[in-house]
Amino acid sequence: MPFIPHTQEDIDAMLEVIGAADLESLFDEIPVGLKGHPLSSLPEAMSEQAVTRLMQERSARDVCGPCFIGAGAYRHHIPAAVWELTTRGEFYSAYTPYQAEASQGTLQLLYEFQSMMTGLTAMDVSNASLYDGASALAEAILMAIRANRRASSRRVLVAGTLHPVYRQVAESIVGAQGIVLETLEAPLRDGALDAEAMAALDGAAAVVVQQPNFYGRLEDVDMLTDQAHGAGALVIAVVNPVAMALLRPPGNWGRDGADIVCGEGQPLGVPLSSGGPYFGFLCARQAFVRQMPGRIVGRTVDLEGTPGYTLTLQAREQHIRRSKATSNICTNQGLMVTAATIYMALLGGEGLRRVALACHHNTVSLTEQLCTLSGVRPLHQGPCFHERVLELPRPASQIIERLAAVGVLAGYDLGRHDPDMANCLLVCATELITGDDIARYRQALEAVLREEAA
Amino acid sequence: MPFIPHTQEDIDAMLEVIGAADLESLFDEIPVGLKGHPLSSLPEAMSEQAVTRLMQERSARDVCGPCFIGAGAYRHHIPAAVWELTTRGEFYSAYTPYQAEASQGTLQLLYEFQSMMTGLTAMDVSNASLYDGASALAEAILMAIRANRRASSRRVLVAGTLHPVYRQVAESIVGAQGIVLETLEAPLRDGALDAEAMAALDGAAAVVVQQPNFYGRLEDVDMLTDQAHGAGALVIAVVNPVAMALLRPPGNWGRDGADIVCGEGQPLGVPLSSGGPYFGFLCARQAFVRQMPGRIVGRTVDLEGTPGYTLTLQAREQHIRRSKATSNICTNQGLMVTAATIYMALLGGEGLRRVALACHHNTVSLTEQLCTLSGVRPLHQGPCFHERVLELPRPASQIIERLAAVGVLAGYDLGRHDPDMANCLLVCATELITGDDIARYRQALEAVLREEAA
Amino acid sequence: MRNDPLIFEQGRPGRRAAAQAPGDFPVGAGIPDRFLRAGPARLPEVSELQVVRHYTRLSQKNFSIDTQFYPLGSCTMKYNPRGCNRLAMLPGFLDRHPWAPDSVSQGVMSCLHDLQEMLAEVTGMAGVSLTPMAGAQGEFAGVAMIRAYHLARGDEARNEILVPDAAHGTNPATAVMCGYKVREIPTDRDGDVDLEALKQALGPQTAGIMLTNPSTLGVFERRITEMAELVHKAGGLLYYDGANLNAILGKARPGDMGFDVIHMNLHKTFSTPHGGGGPGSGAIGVSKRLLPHMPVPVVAREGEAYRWLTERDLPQTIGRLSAFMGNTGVVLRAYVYARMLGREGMGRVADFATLNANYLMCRLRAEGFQVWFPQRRASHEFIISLKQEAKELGATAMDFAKRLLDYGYHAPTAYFPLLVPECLLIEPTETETREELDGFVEAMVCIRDEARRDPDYLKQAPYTLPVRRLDEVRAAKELDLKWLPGTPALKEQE
Amino acid sequence: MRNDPLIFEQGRPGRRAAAQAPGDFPVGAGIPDRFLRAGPARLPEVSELQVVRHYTRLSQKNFSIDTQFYPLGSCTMKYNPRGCNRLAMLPGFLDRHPWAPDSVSQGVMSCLHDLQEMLAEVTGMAGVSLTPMAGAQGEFAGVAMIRAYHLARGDEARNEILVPDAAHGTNPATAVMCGYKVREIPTDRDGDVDLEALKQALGPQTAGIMLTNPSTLGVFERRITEMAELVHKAGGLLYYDGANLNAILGKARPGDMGFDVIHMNLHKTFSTPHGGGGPGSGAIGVSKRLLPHMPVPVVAREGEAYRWLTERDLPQTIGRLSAFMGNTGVVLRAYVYARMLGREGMGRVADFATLNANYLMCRLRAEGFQVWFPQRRASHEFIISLKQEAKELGATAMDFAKRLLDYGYHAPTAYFPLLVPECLLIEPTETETREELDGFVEAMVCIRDEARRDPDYLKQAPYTLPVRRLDEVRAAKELDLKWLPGTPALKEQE
Ligand SMILES: Cc1ncc(COP(=O)(O)O)c(C=O)c1O
Ligand SMILES: Cc1ncc(COP(=O)(O)O)c(C=O)c1O
Repeated sequence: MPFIPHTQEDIDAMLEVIGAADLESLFDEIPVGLKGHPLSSLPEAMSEQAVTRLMQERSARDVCGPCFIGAGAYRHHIPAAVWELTTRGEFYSAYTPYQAEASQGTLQLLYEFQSMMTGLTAMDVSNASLYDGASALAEAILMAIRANRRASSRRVLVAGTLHPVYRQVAESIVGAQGIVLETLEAPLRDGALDAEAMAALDGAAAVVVQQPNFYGRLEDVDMLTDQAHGAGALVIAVVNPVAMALLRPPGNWGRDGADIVCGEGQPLGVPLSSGGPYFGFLCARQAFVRQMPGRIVGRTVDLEGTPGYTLTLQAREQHIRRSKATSNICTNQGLMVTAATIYMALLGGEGLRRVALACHHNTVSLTEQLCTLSGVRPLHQGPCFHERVLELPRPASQIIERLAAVGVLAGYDLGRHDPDMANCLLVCATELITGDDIARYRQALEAVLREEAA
Repeated sequence: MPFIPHTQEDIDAMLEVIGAADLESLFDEIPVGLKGHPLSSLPEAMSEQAVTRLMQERSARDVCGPCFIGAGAYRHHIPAAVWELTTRGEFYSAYTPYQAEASQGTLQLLYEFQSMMTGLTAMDVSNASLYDGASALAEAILMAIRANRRASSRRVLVAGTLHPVYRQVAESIVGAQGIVLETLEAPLRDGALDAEAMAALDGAAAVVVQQPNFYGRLEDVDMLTDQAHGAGALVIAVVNPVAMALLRPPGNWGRDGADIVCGEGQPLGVPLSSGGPYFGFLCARQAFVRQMPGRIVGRTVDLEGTPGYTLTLQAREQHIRRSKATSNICTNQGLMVTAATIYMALLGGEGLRRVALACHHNTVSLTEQLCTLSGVRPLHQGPCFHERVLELPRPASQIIERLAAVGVLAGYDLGRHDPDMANCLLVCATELITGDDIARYRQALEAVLREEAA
Repeated sequence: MRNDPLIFEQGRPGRRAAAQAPGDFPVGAGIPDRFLRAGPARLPEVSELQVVRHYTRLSQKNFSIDTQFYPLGSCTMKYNPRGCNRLAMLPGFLDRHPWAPDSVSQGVMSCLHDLQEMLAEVTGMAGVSLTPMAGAQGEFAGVAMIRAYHLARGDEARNEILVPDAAHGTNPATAVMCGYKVREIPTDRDGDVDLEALKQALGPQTAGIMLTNPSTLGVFERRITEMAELVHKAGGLLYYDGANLNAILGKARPGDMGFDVIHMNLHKTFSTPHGGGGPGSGAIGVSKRLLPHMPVPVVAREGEAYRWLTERDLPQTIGRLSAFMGNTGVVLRAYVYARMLGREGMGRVADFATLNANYLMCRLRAEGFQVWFPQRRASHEFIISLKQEAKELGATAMDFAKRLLDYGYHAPTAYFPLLVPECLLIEPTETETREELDGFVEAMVCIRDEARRDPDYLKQAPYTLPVRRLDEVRAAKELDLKWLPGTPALKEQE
Repeated sequence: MRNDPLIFEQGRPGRRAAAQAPGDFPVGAGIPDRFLRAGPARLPEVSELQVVRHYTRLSQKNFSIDTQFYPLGSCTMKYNPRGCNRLAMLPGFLDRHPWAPDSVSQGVMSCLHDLQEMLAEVTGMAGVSLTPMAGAQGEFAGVAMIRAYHLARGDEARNEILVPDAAHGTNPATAVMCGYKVREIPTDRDGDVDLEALKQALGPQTAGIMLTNPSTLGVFERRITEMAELVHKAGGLLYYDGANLNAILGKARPGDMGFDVIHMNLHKTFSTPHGGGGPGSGAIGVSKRLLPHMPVPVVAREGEAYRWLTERDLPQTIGRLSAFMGNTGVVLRAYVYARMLGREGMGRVADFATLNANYLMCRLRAEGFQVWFPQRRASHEFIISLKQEAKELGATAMDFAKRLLDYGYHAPTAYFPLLVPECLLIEPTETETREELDGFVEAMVCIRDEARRDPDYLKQAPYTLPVRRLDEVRAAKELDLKWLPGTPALKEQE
């Protein structure tokens, strides 16, 4: 009986204390008709040894070699210390730190995390995580609607250069509450928003801007922020946290800074792992702290005056406020935050800046190299961070399959979202990509293009 | 500066406290001529990221697929919990528990280990590890010489069925002290010693017997033990600890049991890892405890009467007794013992018995399957544990190479030690080997034999 | 207990864990100055050893399953097998990019597909989607599907979700996020939903009801079939909050009870770790009629190959709830666990979770504690009320909870469900030994004795933890939510 | 502090961690009854959760580098990079059988070969063998080679090894294991070997001398070149005990000083973990004349391929010291570490180990502690003597050591080297911050103040650890070396 410590003697003695004849009689309040389905399609139990073999075989089937895909998830170097510490039982198998005195480890760590995230984004306050970047955007939108008392509308303008899946997720989540997302479209010049795009602002409660944007391009965030504020809209910034070590942080955008900042925390020490678990982060101005969703840790003192940490402002949360809570979130992504906190502590501001620069540098090399092939050219010219759109002579989807077959993960097919972009490939090179990797990519791509041309 | 926390400010301030002008002047007592070799052949520093890539590439080169090699090291299932716990910083990065009060974790664990090893071997006392099985045998021989006050000779008889490398190691280590190892040779019937072999016993201080022996065969340990004792020799048993969960333990051999027991602890939760780190274990009769080499943990009380654990009988050791110590050993294989203790706790007596039985069962299947191939037959007929010698129609060394090329690690070439056995292959199947693995081996062997026949 | 200064306070300008960062590249012409940040981000400046030491030490300040008995009702704090962790972290799984083509992702997809099938079977549902990232998001998905179902049928008047008063806070919060009004249904004396009240609440405005069974009161809703009929007759659907699935796993199936949709907390029933707050996975299962509305993506098997179903395949989907496909790494842990349990093991979970709960309940009752529903069988959890102790000794549930920490036991869930005064909701789980349960009873008895001797003593508990009882009021009033350079260092402790 | 019963005491007959064992096969005809054991082996009978919880809790009772400053002289307790651990445990390395053919083992062999070369360069030796499994086995290999060298030359009269009185205990113990007599050489007032005494001791019976430089007194042997000449002239060889290599890594090379053979403690200088007692690796380096005698196996490079050199290639080898090729996993960790340091990093180790030691020495001296060789530069470690404190306050080195534990510092090495009364040998290593050193000084000062106020207080230290001071005399007198069924359980503690 895996994981069950009971001996027959235990069972007998315990049933006697209970006064029950057998285990089955413990379920005597369940109507007979509801019990006893045979579960015949379930497989037999496996020992750890057997399941280890199974999982090793399955995991070995999946190709992970040089990865030039980004589009919301990024393969970075993760220092060994990060997960050796994160998987320590005391972090790994603890519950939410509701009993503060028995959870000072996690709580202090979360307080440090909040301090790091506000440092990185130049914002006043941070929560202790949401599910992921996309759902964090949905929460940010709901929060903006609550927070912007000046605006009466439930209209939110979303940059057309936002990750399209983020847009979809936000719609799935905020749609039921009558919130309308509209696209900041207008002249999409060179893959980034311009001033004309902002004409549609009037009466919007908030504007969502991504930096760097879905195409890897840097947006003119100062202009966008000031225009949005001028029109009475709050600015929700969706940012890549690694980029923030290099780029101007949202708290410093324009005259007054962004109002709410959210994004995907995965690049901060969290493995790709097929898309999750990652974590969403959310920062805001101090004034909005009571509108924030998710847990927040505060520093306080114990009855001897010793400093300690505890969850605070819990009156925002579902377990206290129930139907009036700022969100229904309960379980969040705590362990990922543990990893991210350790990651940021190891990298520091300077280390993270170097990571960001190395990514940028490698992406420039990559695009330069690939664009020496005939028919391959960058779609946009303006500044990028660590992603760029390449136009190919064939559908990106085909190229991706062909390269995957030789072990190169070529990029993200923009045709998924826009048939006009079927030949467009979004590529990314993080600090892990070497010159050899780029050469291998170029060679494989060249072979595929030549073959197809023939 | 990897791993160096000093900032320039720190350096300046510290040099000032010291009253030194610069770092270099801290080495002013070293004669100038001895300093400043350029180390020009050393490579440049690598970041953890870069060295990760290097090591991943190198480790990926080595074939580890189905492994039928034993001969002293065995691939077993290691529960995930074993190393997730063993690599916890508090075990991993602690020193030898000389400061007992600050080392109760390691010390209690070692006391538990000693309790487990004595349970497994049915002996009175155990130490807390030696380097590996082979060097443990050398220490056991030295110990027997010290312990056997009745015998005046420095002659030790060693079974011809002992692992030949153990014999070599023992010779390297005990040779300088004038101890002579002689072989218990005589009628080596069916791969195991018989009574006639024991004729040479006279005047020997000790006899070394391995169970199961090098060829996987079970020795008639009762007879051997009684005969040795009859001749005034001590019995040193070299045993496989997993086999001990199934086989009669040395403490119960013959009328009085073996006197000293040693062996390789690797099968108890320690990965193959190219041969080390493993650990040697050593158990003995209570009467010989003061002759034991290596650390021993005892239970005692603190000044409030609370039980606690500490290293004890340290007067046997080099740091106290110096040139009169029982051994020069200092650093041992503590972390491996940590793993083994957790492994044994997880398996228990019954679990370990099942592991032993599964190994035996799989080895029987393996030899049956392979012996359906023409020209392949078992060399011995008597009872085996989880290894057996197969006779092949060609040199084993060739077959091993050919099978390795297709990813099957076929076994151990007995021609290494005995040219007469060039066609003999020692095979092993642990509980990890599946029916598919055996079929794959058989198929690959069949193909090689057919090809060579053609 | 030692004080651990914040990691920021351990830094010095210019200190770095130099093995961890790449070389320094110039910014180059690619990024004009105006896009760059003026100074470095305010992050700690520490060495690698300082980081390792700091977080190792911090971790030791936590209670956890791996170190303590954790009888936290509604949370199913059972053993998280280490094998699940290791296998979910195999390199092939860990390094796979979520957008890697299906053709090179069949390994992980086969695991997800297998688990979908296993969960459908064990809950009695027609289909499963693994994407919701926690229970609450599973609830969101479930209620959103209920909404999508009604709307797809043109049934637009249904604007109310019923929720028993004992329900977990996420239930009403979720209903509101899905645009519904919440109506509470009271509990009757025996701990069942008040059926009369339910009947009165049902109507054409009823979109559905959210239940957990056994309920958060620790008892099985005996008239569930009748309730299901009533709700269905009124045109509503039934939502099963699977947080308590551990109680009936392998014994009874929500699908057979008449539920239309269920979320499972894989981080409870399927033993993935809580990680100090998350991540979890709130996989959902649906009956046939909700199949078209499942959140995407879902893995489908076609012949020997697996492929992702998306909006294209499920045009009526409620959509996506995460950028990728949810918490795959958590799901993989649950998959390994499910395979280790196998067919037989599922029912054993419920058997022994229930045995432990009933044993502990009976032992506490025998020691004179007030079991809240003494006439009922406990499910996998049960409630005791310390009303009496609070009144007579001034020792509240909170005081017992805090003092238990000193005895080396994590406190049970306190003051939930809200309708039981001074309650402790106790869930021992199936992986604890009888000796551990006996130790807990002994601690409860000792604490009551302490309260009898000196009621004030408990008020100040805990005594042996890294901090004494914390001032939560001050935390909320004088908000201190982040470290700032120049903030006075923590008071020195010895 | 909580008491943790022995794992045996937590068992119940028949309890098992059932996920971990294979199915039950019959014994079958293969093994006759008389070979089988009568009953099951006496091992714990516990659940998987019990094991995880027990050993997690036990681990928390240890001091370690990952949790505390550990200034243990002669032991080089520096940060053990986690990257080294992870990379040495990559599956390809972990699962490789030691007898796997060279043709499929080139990955690991290339690492070993690289490290052999790097170590030879950094020590100035002609060849390196990685097989010795700890420092003491490296010493054995070294002295055995010295012996083999003399014997190979027919020089059979040399039966004595010289060892300074400050030497580590393994030195004389090793010499004896190699069949030598040991002659001690005294230390002069300044901490150097007494050169006159050395001259007198040298003769045709001298096989060699075992030295460490800097010595275990924490000072550099300044006349090393002269000593080497003297020994060589007498026909002896020089052995370098590399336990202190951290002090000169990348700054000076034993080979250049005239040493013929050296062992390195990779678990010190190359930062592999001590693991609560081991494993280590005592790789040896040799000058040209000892090359033929190196212990086997050794990796050789031939063209692009690596192969093992064995007795066949080195017929004059001293032989094998382990069944396979030593502690490969430890060696791999050292290799990763060496690659991360690189050329520049080697010297930095010595620079900062020396800076920290001298800083700490100067600060303690300024606080009034007696530095034993005040006129000398500290190497990577130094000695203070608490003679004065012992005499005046009754507070011994042992008392200071035990009380330091309460302050969260591991005690320095106490009462070694034997020739300094009431000594503490302090080695801070290069990976500790200045703040940590300052904290240590502060603790020493506080403890001395405590001793002044109440000398008895220290005698009872430690106060805050899992146990108070242990009765070591009783441990040795009333031997209790294993648990037996029926032994009374440990006294209950709260
Ligand atoms: C009864 C009940 N429902 C729902 C939830 C919400 O699940 P999650 O925390 O995974 O969002 C919980 C979790 O605490 C619960 O106990
Ligand atoms: C000076 C000195 N020499 C030799 C040794 C022995 O090394 P090991 O413990 O690795 O056998 C030590 C270790 O403590 C030492 O400090």
